Amino acid sequence: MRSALRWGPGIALLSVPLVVALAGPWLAGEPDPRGVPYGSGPLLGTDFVGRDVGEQVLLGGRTVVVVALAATVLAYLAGTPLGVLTAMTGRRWLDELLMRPLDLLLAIPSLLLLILLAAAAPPGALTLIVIVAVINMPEVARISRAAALEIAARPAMEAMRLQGESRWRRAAGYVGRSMLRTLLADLGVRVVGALYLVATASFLGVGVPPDASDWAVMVDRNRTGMFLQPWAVVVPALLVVTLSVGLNLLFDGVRRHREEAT
Amino acid sequence: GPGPATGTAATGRPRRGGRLRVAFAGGGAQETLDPHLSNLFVEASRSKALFDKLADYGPDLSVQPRLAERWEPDAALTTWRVTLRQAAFHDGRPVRAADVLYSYARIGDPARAFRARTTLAVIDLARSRAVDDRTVEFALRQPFAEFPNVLAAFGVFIVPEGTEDFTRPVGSGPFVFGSFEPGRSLLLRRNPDYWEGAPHVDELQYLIANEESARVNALLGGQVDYAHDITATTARTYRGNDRLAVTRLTNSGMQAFAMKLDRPPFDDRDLREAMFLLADREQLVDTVLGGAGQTGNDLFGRGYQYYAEEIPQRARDLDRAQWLVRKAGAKGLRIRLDTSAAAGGFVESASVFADQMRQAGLDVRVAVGDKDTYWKDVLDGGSLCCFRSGAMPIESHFSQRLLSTSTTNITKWRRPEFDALYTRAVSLADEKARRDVYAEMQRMQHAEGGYLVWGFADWLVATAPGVGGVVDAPANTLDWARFDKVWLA
Amino acid sequence: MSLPGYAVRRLLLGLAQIVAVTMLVFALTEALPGDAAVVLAGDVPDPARIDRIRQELGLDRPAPVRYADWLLGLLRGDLGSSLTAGRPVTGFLADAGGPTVQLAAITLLLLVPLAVAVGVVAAIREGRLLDRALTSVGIGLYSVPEFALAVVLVALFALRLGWFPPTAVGVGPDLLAQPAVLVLPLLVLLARPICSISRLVRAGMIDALRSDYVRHAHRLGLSTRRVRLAHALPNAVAPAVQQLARTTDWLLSGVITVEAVFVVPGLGTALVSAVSARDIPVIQGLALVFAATTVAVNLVADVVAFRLAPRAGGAA
Amino acid sequence: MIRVVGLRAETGGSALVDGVSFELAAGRVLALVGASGSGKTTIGRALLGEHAPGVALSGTVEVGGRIGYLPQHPASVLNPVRRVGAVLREIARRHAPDGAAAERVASVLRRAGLPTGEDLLRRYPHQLSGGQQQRLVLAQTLLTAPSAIVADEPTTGQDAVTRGEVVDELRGLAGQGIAVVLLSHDLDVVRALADQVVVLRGGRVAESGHAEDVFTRPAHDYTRRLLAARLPATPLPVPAVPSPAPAGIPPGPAAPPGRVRIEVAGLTAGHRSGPVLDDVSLRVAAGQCLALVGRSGSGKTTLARCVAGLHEPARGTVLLDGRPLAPSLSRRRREDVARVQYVFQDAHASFDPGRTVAEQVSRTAIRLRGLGPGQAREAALDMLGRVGLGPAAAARRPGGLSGGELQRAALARALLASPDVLICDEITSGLDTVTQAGVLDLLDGLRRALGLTLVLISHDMGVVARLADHVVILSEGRIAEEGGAAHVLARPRHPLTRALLDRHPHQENQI
Ligand SMILES: Nc1ncnc2c1ncn2[C@@H]1O[C@H](COP(=O)(O)OP(=O)(O)OP(=O)(O)O)[C@@H](O)[C@H]1O
Ligand SMILES: Nc1ncnc2c1ncn2[C@@H]1O[C@H](COP(=O)(O)OP(=O)(O)OP(=O)(O)O)[C@@H](O)[C@H]1O
Ligand SMILES: [Mg+2]
Ligand SMILES: [Mg+2]
Repeated sequence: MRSALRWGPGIALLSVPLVVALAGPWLAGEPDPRGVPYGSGPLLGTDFVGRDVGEQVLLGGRTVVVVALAATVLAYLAGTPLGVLTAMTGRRWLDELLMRPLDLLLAIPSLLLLILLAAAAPPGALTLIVIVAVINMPEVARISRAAALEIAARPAMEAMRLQGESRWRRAAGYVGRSMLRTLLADLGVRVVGALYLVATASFLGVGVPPDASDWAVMVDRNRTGMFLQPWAVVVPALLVVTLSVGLNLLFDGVRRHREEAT
Repeated sequence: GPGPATGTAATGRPRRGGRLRVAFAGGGAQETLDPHLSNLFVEASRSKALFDKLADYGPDLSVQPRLAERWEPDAALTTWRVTLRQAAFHDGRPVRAADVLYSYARIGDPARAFRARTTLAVIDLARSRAVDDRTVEFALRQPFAEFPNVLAAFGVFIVPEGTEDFTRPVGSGPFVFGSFEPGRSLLLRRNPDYWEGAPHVDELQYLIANEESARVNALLGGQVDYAHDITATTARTYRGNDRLAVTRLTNSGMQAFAMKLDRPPFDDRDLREAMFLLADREQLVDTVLGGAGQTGNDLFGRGYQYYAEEIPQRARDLDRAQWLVRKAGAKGLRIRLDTSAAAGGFVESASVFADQMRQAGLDVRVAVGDKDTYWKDVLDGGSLCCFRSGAMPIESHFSQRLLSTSTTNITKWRRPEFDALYTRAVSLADEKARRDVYAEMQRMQHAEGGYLVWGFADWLVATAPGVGGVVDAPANTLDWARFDKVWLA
Repeated sequence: MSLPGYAVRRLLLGLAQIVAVTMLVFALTEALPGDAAVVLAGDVPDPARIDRIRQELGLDRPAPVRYADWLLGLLRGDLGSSLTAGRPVTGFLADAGGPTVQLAAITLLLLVPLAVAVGVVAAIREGRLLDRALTSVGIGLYSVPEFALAVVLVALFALRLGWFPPTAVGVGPDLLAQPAVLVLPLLVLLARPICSISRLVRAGMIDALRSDYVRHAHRLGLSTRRVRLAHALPNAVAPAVQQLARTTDWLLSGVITVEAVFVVPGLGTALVSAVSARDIPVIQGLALVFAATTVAVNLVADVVAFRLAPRAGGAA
Repeated sequence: MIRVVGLRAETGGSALVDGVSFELAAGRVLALVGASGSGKTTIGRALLGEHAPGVALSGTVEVGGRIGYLPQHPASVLNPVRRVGAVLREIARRHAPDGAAAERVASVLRRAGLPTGEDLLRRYPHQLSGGQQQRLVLAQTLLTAPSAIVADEPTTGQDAVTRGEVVDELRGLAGQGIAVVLLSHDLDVVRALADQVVVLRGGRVAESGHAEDVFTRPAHDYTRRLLAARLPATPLPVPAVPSPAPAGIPPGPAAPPGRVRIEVAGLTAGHRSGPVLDDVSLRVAAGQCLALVGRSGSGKTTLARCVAGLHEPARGTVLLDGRPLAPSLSRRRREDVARVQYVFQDAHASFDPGRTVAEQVSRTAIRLRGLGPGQAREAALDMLGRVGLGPAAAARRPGGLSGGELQRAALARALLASPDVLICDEITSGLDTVTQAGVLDLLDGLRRALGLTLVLISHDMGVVARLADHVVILSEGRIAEEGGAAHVLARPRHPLTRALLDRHPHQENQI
């Protein structure tokens, strides 16, 4: 009962956009012939170039979800080992060598970075993933480092060294695992940040083709017709919001669960 | 199709007074009041408010006299005598022949890069002279019957002799400079002594709002009286709404796909014809332009002077197109369609057209390029791209884009016989004879040219209730974005 | 380490960071396709004309030379001139900076007390209805992109209800002259940072309220109010201060959106159009301003954190 | 002043404290003694009307007037971001709103034995020594004008000198008419202070009565065991007239008998805060036990960590059997790591809270003895059994073990490496006398059976006397005195040594 209350809302909220995003492309079927823009058409009407909104919604989740999740995962894959490594190395020069360039990236406004990188690189989902990951990576590294520093300074770490444990096992088995709580708290916010960055990028017209089937792009491109045909904006926007609210509720639940377990 | 509402807000008789606030997309730091540097629509409109050209285009792109009262060529069409009307700059100095020669020399300066420089290249300025204060004699390098087109060309404004600093510009236009904050606002006052009669409003303020939705919101919120360039969707949204009236500027822009003739696959005439036939022009107009436009016939300048109306409209013939594709051996051929956000509707038109091409058995990939460098990128790169053009005389379209020597010949149409026809046409003093040659040239284009002109877009401007005098004129022509004839009820 | 020593070290580091940022931004801008000449040529991309513009703008010189020139100018306090408008970058930054600084400053000014208040209230009511409501609304609001929020707010409060002007069109550089104009942009700018910072304050406050020193302060007979505000809160805001520093980055991206939607010709708009125009001196000037702000705010945040957490000794 | 009748604390149906009753008059001291986990803190907090989450209290607790609380770890109740003075003045104003806060602050600072100058008031809590922190909490409590005070383990982990000061303070409070409830397992401190003693066992009162009676004629068997397990402070009587050693005389070389197993030569080390050890040299023969003694902060732990390879010294070397060891653990050969093992002061912090104790202990056998997982587990359970931990406890995570149990698990973890040298840093200070005696016996047995060389750090002279062959007294990073244990303890030459021995509370109250 308690666990249903804890996990229920998060999972329920999350499952709707996830199912639509992942199963959508199979459900969508053959594209219908185009209609007039913002027409009343089938079910959800048509979008700014006369495509069926329902079909676009089914097609448009995968990129958003995949880009945001992949970018976040990539940022963690690159940032966390870096943060842990710098935290665990006793050598100050190595720490500085690895962390200073990241501070540099932090000092550039992420949006400027986004605009420049997106303009310089060929457009596409992969580019967007890399860019969003690059923007998030320094902060992930910093957070990981801060969390790892505290953990690495604990006597338990020295006890493991005295047991002859390898650096790798200490990093992954102890520091990494102990950081999980901090990283989980960060994860919820960061996925939303990535989602949001993708959405903003398309608002600025970088990264994704402006007619891509993509929820974030849909929200932006169909804005003009919002009063003619609201579904083209409202449905994808709601899906993005449910996705991030669901993610956050879920991660909050996971965090609280772990907190109570220890 | 479901065209947008067109309501002219002209309510009653013109009334004097008030401040007219007009909203345009702007260029931030890049904005300038130097009329010769005008590039953006807002700059063109501002220049028009502050300055005059010797001539300008009417709604059919025929040339109307402005500062020039009249012009006469000699028999050889190589010397043109232009008589100026009695007009004065805002500081009281009269507009003289010397000012005209200075302005043309400034634009034509080979060391600089003004947009209209190539247009003026036909003039031999060294041999041109001021006959008297109100008469200029232009000497041309070759016979050129269409010389008035030069006088009316984009950006060829007359500035007082010696002017280089345009921070507080002085012109001869209907409005006098007030204050300027680049990227934000330009405030102008009524010029009571304007040669064509003083404007109706006391003040004219240009405001910058890059987002279309922001311009519309500002209009709905009563913060501006005129919003330039709104979408058909917005027009549909507010149809019947009394807070906003829409004026159509019919025939403001040509919409096309440009194929390059000098390289595969479109060096194959059959494939070009297949492209012409597979295009569903109605669908493009309906979806991309939201119905606000007319279909095209692969020719520039529908409704303009010298347009070859007699050439029959192409209709979609998918079967023949498919047959031609097969004949050209292009079935399943991978073709890249370049597009970008450089102009409104490009990406949409590319994605709609890509679908149409696929139906004819072609394999298309839409490539979205950088919007800022698009025009340079597609001039020499790729083989198929989205293209659009603002209003200009058909002759200018030929000379700038279709001659072997044209610098922006995007379709790589290089035909000595076409060049020869052009040379002949512009050396004909007789308009009727010229029309025939132009028609011949257009037939060549229509038959095997590289421009797939699918439509002509109407532009839409929105006005607040009570704004009168906004008329339907293609963008870049005399009456477009012209505010001395507008009044506030 | 002493506080002044720490601050000086961070300051030097910050300067190096700023120079490095300009170098990186320069390199990235150079890597963009095309240059200012190509963009200026627009839809008349006559190659000869582009070459001439390039010459006029001095773009024909090699990139390292131009960067070195720029850096030398910087040492003399000269940021160069806009390639496309010819105006000095400093004047340009001053013009565009005004509205943005106003927006950002007021946002920060409102953000801190509001976020702290929401966080504290939620923490005090932890697990109760009010806390749950604040937390859920927070996550929801946090998930709404700024441009979407702006569209909704304008449609409702400006166009439907007519309470506030829909844009700042026609308002001078001093936005404070017409405060009504600021309401909607501020709401949009505040929405997301308030959510994230109040979340942190809430978490910190819950930890602090459970701490031994707070329990002990109660034992010493201090009033609940005092214990919450003077004993728990200072400990709770330390992590939030760090987040606040990161908010400047956010605020900037928010400002770009807000400036576009509400037509505030500020630094965000300038940045977007300068990148479009490949106007390197302007981009460099803006990057300099942004990097300096970020570094300065982080510096202040670290020093404040140093002060708030005397034990940590600035282990940042 | 305080009356407790039938106090019961339970959680999830099981009683933590059951049927505890006692009374205490103003100016008297009542001590609650008992093993770790016997319910002392639970009762102490119940007096304040507090309880841990999930714990239900019943019974009667009556307190006449305000009651103050001196917690076991003063550092945790001092707000890290508030200056000392500001908080004191705030409390003063709260309890006497009519001004004169500054005077009242000065007066309580005097009563708590702290300097009253502005310098102290401007500091943050972390800028005070542990003893000062404890007295600051006392001063705060005094500002509330309490009529009773609960002092929870006020002397754990303090060196002998500080311990004496704490005892004096508490005695002073009783003298001011305040009722003091002392929670402690340090029987010496209890003996020195208490008028009444309540002996707890498993949450129930095993015995209670006048201190005199309980100590001299313990009625309950458990009390007798607690008392019997106490260690005598010194094996020999204290000489009547100590001969003061002139400062600067180098300590006698006192070459230990037998082969030198571990040697420290010219060790200088420090932290970022400054130098800690200055040119320290010492030797320990195989199978011997060296005790490192000194005031808190004198560098004992730093020295031990240098030997273990956990801290890199600025200068000097550590030699094992005459062969220099790498200064950093990461560069030591695996067998060297196994040969020199270290048991941490804070057992709880030295375990990963996420994995079971058995799992963690067995890693030593896998990594340092090359055993397979199955064998390693057996070896670990065997060693845990030898230190008195059953497989049930070993299967739990660290959070499920008491402090004493964890300390023994840490010991097992180190012993599993079959070390030649074992460094024990304050491993018994958190344990009650019975458990402590068990651990000491185990160490002594190992030393004899395996020839284990011990380096023992302790504040407790009783522990030193019980195990050490050789004693080194550290003072501010230098060796103040060294020699055979019997000799140093019996005839301390250095004033510090004497202070550490003299202020032993047990002797203070000796009858
Ligand atoms: N919240 C709780 N839930 C369950 N058991 C608890 C809780 N708090 C304390 N206990 C148990 O109650 C018993 C008494 O704890 P208490 O802290 O009073 O012991 P203590 O005598 O002070 O021990 P120590 O000498 O270690 O401080 C212990 O066995 C402890 O494990
Ligand atoms: N990590 C550290 N950083 C800075 N200073 C430290 C650190 N650890 C110890 N010190 C300082 O070094 C000095 C010696 O510390 P050390 O831990 O060796 O003392 P100790 O003799 O073991 O004291 P105790 O009896 O309290 O355990 C102390 O003044 C202490 O404040
Ligand atoms: Mg206790
Ligand atoms: Mg120590």
